[in-house]
Amino acid sequence: MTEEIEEKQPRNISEIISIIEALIFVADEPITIKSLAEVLEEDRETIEAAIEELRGEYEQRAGGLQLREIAGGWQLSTRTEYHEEIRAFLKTRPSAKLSLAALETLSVIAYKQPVTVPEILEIRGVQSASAIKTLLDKRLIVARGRKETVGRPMQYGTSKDFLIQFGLKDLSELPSIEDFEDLIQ
Amino acid sequence: MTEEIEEKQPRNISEIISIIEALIFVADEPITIKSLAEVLEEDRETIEAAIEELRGEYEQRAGGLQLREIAGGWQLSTRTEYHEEIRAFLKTRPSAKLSLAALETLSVIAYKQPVTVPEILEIRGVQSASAIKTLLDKRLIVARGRKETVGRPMQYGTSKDFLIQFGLKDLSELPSIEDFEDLIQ
Amino acid sequence: MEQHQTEQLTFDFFTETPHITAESRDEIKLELGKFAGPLDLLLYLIKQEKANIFDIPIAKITDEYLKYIRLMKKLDISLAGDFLVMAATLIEIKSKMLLPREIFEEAEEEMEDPRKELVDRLLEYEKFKSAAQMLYERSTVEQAVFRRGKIETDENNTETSATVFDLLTVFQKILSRHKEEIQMEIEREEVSLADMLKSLRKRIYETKELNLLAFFGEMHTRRELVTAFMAVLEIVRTESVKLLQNTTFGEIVLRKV
Repeated sequence: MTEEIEEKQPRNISEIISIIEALIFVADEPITIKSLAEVLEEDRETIEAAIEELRGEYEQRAGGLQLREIAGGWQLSTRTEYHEEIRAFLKTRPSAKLSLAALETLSVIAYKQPVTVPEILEIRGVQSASAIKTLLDKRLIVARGRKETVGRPMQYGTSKDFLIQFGLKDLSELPSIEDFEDLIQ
Repeated sequence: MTEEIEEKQPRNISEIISIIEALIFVADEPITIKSLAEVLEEDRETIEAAIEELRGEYEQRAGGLQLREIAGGWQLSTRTEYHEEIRAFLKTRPSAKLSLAALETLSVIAYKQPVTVPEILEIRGVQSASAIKTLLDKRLIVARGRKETVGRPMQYGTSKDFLIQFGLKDLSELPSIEDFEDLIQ
Repeated sequence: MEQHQTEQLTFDFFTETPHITAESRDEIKLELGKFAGPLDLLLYLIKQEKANIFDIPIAKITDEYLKYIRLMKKLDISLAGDFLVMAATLIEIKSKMLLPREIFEEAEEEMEDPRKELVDRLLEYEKFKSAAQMLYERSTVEQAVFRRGKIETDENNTETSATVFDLLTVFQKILSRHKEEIQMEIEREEVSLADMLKSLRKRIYETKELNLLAFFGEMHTRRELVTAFMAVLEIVRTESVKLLQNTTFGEIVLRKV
């Protein structure tokens, strides 16, 4: 009812850190520097410095949680060390692994995106339709428009869920495909 | 294959605290001393002492989160001081989320546009009025004039926002039945 | 082929990676897993032979490859057509390698090694296979990391965020729901082969060319599809209509000649 125009006290850095921690906790997806900066009405640099400090804190405490950069944002998660106890408590099993065919198809899509079904066939030497269907169902890949060529085939690329499920900050974190060449011989 | 009966190292207190923190973090509801004791296979006293220590840590840090006893269990939550910022953030969250009814209605409109309410009813077999309202509110569909037939019902089609939200350049990029058939053989 | 007698073959199709274990000197146990494709099988055979990928003993590898295919067939395991395509490729390369050298020498330019294209494909494929391994390891590590449980502000939503493929899947489901209802009401009249042939002929003579997949897609029931298929075989056999495929994996069209 009363729209007060409050003179905001400038926040100190430890307050900013606390708010960031609360927001990262509340967000159900990795939260970006950009949206933190918008909500807090602070500049990127301040946010980045605050996050760096917070990340250091978590690292030093070495408690049950960690602060990680993932899929272009920041997220709190448990440390890998305690997965057995957590699984026992949640009564879950590790989720079904992808088949060899699906993993291969995913690696082609990850490195060649945007890529069409015939292009995937070319590299893998085998039809990949059911693997693509699985990857779409698991939301690891998404349609990325059509290729302007004969038949206008659908193109595919990896999704944000792909980054999250594979623990990647962004696609550039993937080792370059040429690096694998050295491993082969 | 080899079921190893491992002699478990007794955990030290800081390890127990870390595991408790991780478990409280992943739990959907406040977690009781009893269930913590069960998962960790430790006695109540140890768990209680560990929680007390953890609670003290959170209090001393005075960060964005707090550890609270609530409804007979323990839970992590944000500190009340930051509720304004949290509310501001929650409001900015994009909601591309749709109920199944809305999604079904949207799919009919996307593939059959321009299409009237009676036609949607015919295809879906259920009334879609509230779903259509939701879609209009979310600006995913727009009215496209009246159909020159009995009762001159309003026709609907997808909007520009629809294209943006689903990452399409234009409607020709919608996957077709043929694209899909390639995948489900 | 005396190794035929000493080979004891056991199959375990649930193991992801195939391997051979030599249990004793004259007993080789071959465990064939699910190969991800013909290139995968080929790489495996090359490694098995400890062969140099740049100098593949093509005759030997081809024999091994065909042996595997035959075994699969004997065990009644459905083989993807791609495995057969590769078999044909190998046989082709093998026969080129057998050509007398003089033919090459006569040619002005030096003949390219018939294996080159295959080697290039294998090398390219192997990179992605290694990348897949890396992804596998990453996801395993990531499965040990957990995100927070539900909190109040998550609002108990049963909603999901949708992609374009969700739109299509949902639409398909609605249509099939619809189709079932209709089919319960009306008994569809079956189309005879003669009728099918007549309409197919008309279509081809009108348009000169007909996409086979699209034509089959118009069929409503399995029976109609079978009839359509028979009509295509019949028209190709009896009339001046050809089945054409422009690229190796391209679409197949019927064309009047």
